[in-house]
Amino acid sequence: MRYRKVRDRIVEVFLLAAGLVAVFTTLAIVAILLYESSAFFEHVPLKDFLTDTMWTPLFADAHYGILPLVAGTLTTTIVALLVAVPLGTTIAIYLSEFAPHKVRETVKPILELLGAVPTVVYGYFALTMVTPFLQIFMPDLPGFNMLSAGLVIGLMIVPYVSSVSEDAMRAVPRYMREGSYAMGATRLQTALRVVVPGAFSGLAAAFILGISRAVGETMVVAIAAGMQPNLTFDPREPAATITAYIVQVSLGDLPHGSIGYQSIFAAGLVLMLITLIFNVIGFSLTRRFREAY
Amino acid sequence: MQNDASSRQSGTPRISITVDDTRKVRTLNVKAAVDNLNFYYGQHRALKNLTIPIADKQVTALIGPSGCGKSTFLRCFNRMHDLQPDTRYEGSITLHPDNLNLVGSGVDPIEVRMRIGMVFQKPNPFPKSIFENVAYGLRLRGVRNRATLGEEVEKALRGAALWDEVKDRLQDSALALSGGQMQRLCIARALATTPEILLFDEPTSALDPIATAKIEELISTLRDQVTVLIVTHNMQQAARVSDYTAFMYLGELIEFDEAAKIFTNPSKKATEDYITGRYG
Amino acid sequence: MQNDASSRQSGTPRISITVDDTRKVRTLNVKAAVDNLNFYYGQHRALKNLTIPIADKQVTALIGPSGCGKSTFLRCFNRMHDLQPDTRYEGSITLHPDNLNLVGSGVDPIEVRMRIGMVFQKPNPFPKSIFENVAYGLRLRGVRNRATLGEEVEKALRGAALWDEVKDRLQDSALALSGGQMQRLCIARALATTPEILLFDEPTSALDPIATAKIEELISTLRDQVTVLIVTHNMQQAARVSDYTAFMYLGELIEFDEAAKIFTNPSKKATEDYITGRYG
Amino acid sequence: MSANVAPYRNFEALRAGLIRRKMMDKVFVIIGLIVMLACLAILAILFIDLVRDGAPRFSWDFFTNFASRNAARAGILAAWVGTTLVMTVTAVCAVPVGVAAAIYLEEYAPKNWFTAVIEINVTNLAGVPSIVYGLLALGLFVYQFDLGQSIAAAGLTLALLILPIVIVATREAIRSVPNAIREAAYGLGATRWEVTKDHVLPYSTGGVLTGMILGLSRAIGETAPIITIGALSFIAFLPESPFKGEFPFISFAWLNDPFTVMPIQMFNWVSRPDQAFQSNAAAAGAILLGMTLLMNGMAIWIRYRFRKKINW
Amino acid sequence: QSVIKIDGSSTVFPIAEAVAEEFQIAKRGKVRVTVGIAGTGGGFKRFCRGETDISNASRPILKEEMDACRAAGVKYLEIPVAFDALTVVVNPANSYVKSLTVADLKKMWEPGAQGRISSWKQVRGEFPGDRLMLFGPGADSGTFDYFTEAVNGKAKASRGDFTASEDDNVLVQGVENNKSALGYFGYAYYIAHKDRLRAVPIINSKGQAVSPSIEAVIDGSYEPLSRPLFIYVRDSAAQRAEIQDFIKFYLTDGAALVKEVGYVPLPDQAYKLALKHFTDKKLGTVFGGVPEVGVTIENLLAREGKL
Ligand SMILES: Nc1ncnc2c1ncn2[C@@H]1O[C@H](COP(=O)(O)OP(=O)(O)OP(=O)(O)O)[C@@H](O)[C@H]1O
Ligand SMILES: Nc1ncnc2c1ncn2[C@@H]1O[C@H](COP(=O)(O)OP(=O)(O)OP(=O)(O)O)[C@@H](O)[C@H]1O
Ligand SMILES: [Mg+2]
Ligand SMILES: [Mg+2]
Ligand SMILES: O=P([O-])([O-])[O-]
Repeated sequence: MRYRKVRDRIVEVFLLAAGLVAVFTTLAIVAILLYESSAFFEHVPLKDFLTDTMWTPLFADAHYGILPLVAGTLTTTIVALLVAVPLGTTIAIYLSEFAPHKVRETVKPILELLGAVPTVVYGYFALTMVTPFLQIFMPDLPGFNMLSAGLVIGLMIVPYVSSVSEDAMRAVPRYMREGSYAMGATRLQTALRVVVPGAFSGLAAAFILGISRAVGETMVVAIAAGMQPNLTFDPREPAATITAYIVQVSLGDLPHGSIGYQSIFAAGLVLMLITLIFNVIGFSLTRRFREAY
Repeated sequence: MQNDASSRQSGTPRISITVDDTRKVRTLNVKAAVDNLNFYYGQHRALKNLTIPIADKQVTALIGPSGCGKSTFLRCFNRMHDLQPDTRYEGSITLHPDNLNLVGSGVDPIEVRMRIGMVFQKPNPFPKSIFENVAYGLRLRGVRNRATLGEEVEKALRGAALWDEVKDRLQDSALALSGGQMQRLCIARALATTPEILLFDEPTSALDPIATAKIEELISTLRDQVTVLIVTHNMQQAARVSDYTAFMYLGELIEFDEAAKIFTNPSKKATEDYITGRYG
Repeated sequence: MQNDASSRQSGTPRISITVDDTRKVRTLNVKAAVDNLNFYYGQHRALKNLTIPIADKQVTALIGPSGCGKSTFLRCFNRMHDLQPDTRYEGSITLHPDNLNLVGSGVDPIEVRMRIGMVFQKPNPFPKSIFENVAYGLRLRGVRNRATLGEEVEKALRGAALWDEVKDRLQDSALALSGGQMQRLCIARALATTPEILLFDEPTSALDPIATAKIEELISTLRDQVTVLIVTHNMQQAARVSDYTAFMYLGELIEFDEAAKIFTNPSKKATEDYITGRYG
Repeated sequence: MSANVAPYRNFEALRAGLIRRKMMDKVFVIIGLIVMLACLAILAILFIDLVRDGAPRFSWDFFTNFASRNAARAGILAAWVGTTLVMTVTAVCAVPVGVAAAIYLEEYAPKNWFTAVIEINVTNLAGVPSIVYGLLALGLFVYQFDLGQSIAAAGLTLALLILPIVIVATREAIRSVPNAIREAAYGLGATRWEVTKDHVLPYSTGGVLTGMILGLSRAIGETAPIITIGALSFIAFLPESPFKGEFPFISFAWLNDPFTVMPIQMFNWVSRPDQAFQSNAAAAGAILLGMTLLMNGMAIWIRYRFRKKINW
Repeated sequence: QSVIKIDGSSTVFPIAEAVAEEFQIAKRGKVRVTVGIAGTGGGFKRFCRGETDISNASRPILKEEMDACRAAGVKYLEIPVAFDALTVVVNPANSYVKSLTVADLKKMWEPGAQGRISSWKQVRGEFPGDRLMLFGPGADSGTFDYFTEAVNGKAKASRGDFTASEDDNVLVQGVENNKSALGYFGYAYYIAHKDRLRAVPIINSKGQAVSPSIEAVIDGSYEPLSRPLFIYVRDSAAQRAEIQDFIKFYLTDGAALVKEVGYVPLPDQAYKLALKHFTDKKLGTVFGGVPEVGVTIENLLAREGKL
């Protein structure tokens, strides 16, 4: 009896330690980013970082304005969302409300493969197939551009959006749907008027998940968007994102301790902050609209 | 029971049933005639050859032990089973006066549901305002006019004896109501579209005694406007609210009669055993 | 009812209760004395000042409308609430003869659960073999010897009237059994550890009439070995199986008496209303 | 029905509306199908295109040859061995920690701010961009712990990356074990650990395995964090063998070895001047995609099997 | 098992890789060689920290890198291995650029051009107003250092708003897909894509427009964009037998490989001389650590001879 209780305690301590790994990882990320970027900010005034419109940290005439990278990141993200949100939601509604059980069970995992394709593969897909395809309609489109990178990222996150949205919609209790059907509603009416509003917090969570993926996507933009710090919100332009800058620098060797090395941590810090902002928004949305069935 | 010859024609047919052992015969107006109804969940035959007349503007109660098919039967009336794959109806439920076979394969289930309302076991208001809940059915039918909506919503809420309690907070979320109020809201929601038959599936089993009493009272008053079909596991409730009672067991109809007769002097042994609590 | 002076001492105390209006007093042996028990889910006080004697080797039934706290009360006996955060017991449940306060803060809930078995509403066998299901409690207690396990499993299965049906397929998955058999398996699983009290929470509500009858019969025979506490929503069932019956309402004990008395001649109006189906 | 009732009461009038409403239903079904099929078609095009471009390279030699400047001779031996070893490190680190953390959160954690902190952390980590894990690894594993550009550094990085995936999947699996089963076990006097080890874990193995495979299938295609730690090079040899002829027969020297992995190899080939390497890149991409598909397929199959075996 | 660690220039990478591959085959896998692509600058940074044995470089070592090596106590041997013609390319659809002067290039690439020079017309009045899209190697590369030095007069002085990639194929793709693009990278990358790109003749100091080619490099007329490629061997590593073997292999069998991967091999005598310097342990560089452009093969040989 005693032995069993002691064992229970010991196990608990071990399990707790495992749980704390997540906390330590977060702390380590924050610590590393802050530590290296504080060295960066000793060289670069925060004001320049936030207001300068040029980002050329590795050149002789160095500028350290993060804005072009932020603009690139936001633009590709917006393009991606314009693809992923309508497609993902449509698929989610279709699968959860219209598709026969068998179709849903088969299609959902296959669709999830879209999110499992290695991103390098997607990068070349954007560069060698999507861009030439777009150039048929937009002859002036540069070979590297945020549009095709954004479209492909959007495609890549469709399954995240659709899968989480679908789960949320399916969590709307059956009796809620039955209430609507019993009034003579069609499937579409039930889906749009009862299920979608009922699953709002889950949908918000799905979109936020999509945003964090799009903001953090690296290889696609690195390969297809041009790696060119460019302060523009025009998706037809080439540009660099925060992530693309980080791999670009990493592709060369990072001399530990140089300003170039520190600059990727400063960029990483901004990336983390952007993701965090979206997560906080998502969290408060989900909390505010949490359905109490 | 025997069908009148008239039941095959349009108009409300009248049929006669024997109401007690003395062979006294009583005639009722039929709103819907269930004829040899069978229902299948895949291979499983959940309803077996049911033939029951549903009396117009009367309350008919369905009783029987858990799993006997009461809910299954009720949900045939508004074709709820169509939402589930691999289900099948056989036989007919003829709605009078227009002689529409509710479970006919050519009949559109959505049209059926627009004519036949339903209230569920667990109150299931939509996570919208009280007003929008009641207006929902009308909006589905394309009503946009605010004045019309307002009138109809008020009428329905009055009909469900809820108006006085909620008239000052129509825009509040329906989820903030108490269980009993929610259930009456669901009744109002159904009433707003003036259904011809109203189905209740154990509408009070999730409610407290006071709310239960209110709903029972409401059902009694609804009798004037609409034909009511109610499933309940509470025999006393069935005895209190219903005019006719059907006792089902294992998917079959064991006995159908006036409520007074069923609860005082059932003609089948099984009915008696159930009513006296031998099982269930 | 009045506590005997002896109830504070060790050994099975005896207390007297009035059993009918003629003030005839009857004495019973107390296995567990519930004394001024209060129970809180967070702020919500779900049980209010309950004082009930649980008679040794007798069946005590708890009845009352949905939500009145029957399950909550039952689960105090094996400290199931401890699994949930933010719950609190006040008062005592004294287990005799060793005078152990089951809900005392110093008392280990695991020890309590090793002495008090429970059977749940929905049969919940582990997805393991029939044998392993019954043997699980013994294994927890450190029994490794196959022969001992085999003997004990057989004894428990016999005790639960299941042995004949499963003796040839002890290694099959328990999930392949029928609902009634599963529930008897759960009873066998509890019996295998020879509990002092066996708790049943609506053990037949998910079962068909035949399975129900078997379980009821089983409970009647268990009386010889173990003290039984059973929650049921079926008044007839309570009347059939119990020796003593407690009627609860809104977390309070309204009436406690011999079953025969409660069901024929309750002394409280509320009890009578409930029994005759005025609500619930 | 009399003619003067409001149109929303008049069935003749309502029928017309009903036809329109049902029409919209149909239109939506078609849109939904098109969107879904379009997505699936793109996936198919992607795969077929890679397979077609890589077709000339598919041969046994491709798997057994090292990288080479000669496209026809170049193979993925170092890359797939590297991927296998890195994935091994990842799985060995992430799975026990992830499963333990999930058990803690589901079965043990008291409901307080501290648990909430862990929960929020796990949720947030799932949203942290993979390149940030690369930065963490660069600062911590490569420089602080001095692991260099080794298999250990890469494996640990990817382990942290997939930890949230493993935790979330395991929690879901644990949660799907009905409470009734826990109560049954507790009711017999089991301790928390006994309930977990005898019931919760065995019954959620399917979900745990699924989570592990999905996590690994994510990790196997990750390129950015591995580039960040600086592992992009020509490698034409295998790491030390983990098996030794003499006692103690097992060696961990390979953990410190330089390595390459499939996505890096593909990335490397794509950036070759020689066009012939594009076929190699496509072939490597097809194999990588095939590996991912296979893993996902396996996950689906396991989920299906376990669901069938234990049907609550 | 011994590992030879090589890192550095992406320009030299194809040569290093070819040598490493053949060497490993010749040694039957007894020696393991890794070749990284950190760029010349990145390679030297690692090299001077003692992390690598050999550093590939597409330009001679610079002053600050020499200092870094000295500070860390790293001594090295400099070995020229090939010549490269840094190639300026445009899209084949571009018909108006017949040749470019260094001044034209400077106009496009100098730091002051950032955000200002955005069309071809601004480069030379006679060009059309097409958008000028630029592609070049990243700042960690020797190619970038050499080009900026040769064109803008100062290493690393460049505008920042162009597509910069360590991955030369990205640059090839960029010029291929944009009609009005211009880019520069090593000759080998051009050769591999020569049917989809057009190399622009560069006006040399004698006023001749010369296209990049092996002959033009050998005769010294393709300037200032021809440049020697080097490897640097860490002295302490050079004590190791397998590294000595490797260098010997490099300098005897390397010439054929250099040619095979699209570069200009040095004359035989240059390899012999280099091998002699290696065996004699002649440390240091023959360049002063200052960026230098326009070094021809002859010139190089002369300097090596004096070491
Ligand atoms: N969706 C379904 N699929 C397959 N079988 C079903 C389904 N729903 C119910 N059944 C079966 O049909 C039979 C009748 O069920 P039904 O729900 O109609 O019973 P009920 O009389 O309403 O019971 P209760 O009083 O418990 O609500 C039962 O045997 C049940 O198992
Ligand atoms: N986990 C819980 N947390 C908070 N409140 C609870 C919890 N479980 C039950 N309650 C509340 O405690 C009261 C008693 O519930 P309990 O489940 O004991 O009722 P019951 O008599 O068993 O009802 P039923 O017949 O429906 O099983 C109810 O008001 C219920 O809402
Ligand atoms: Mg039912
Ligand atoms: Mg209960
Ligand atoms: O990679 P580089 O040769 O340009 O240094």
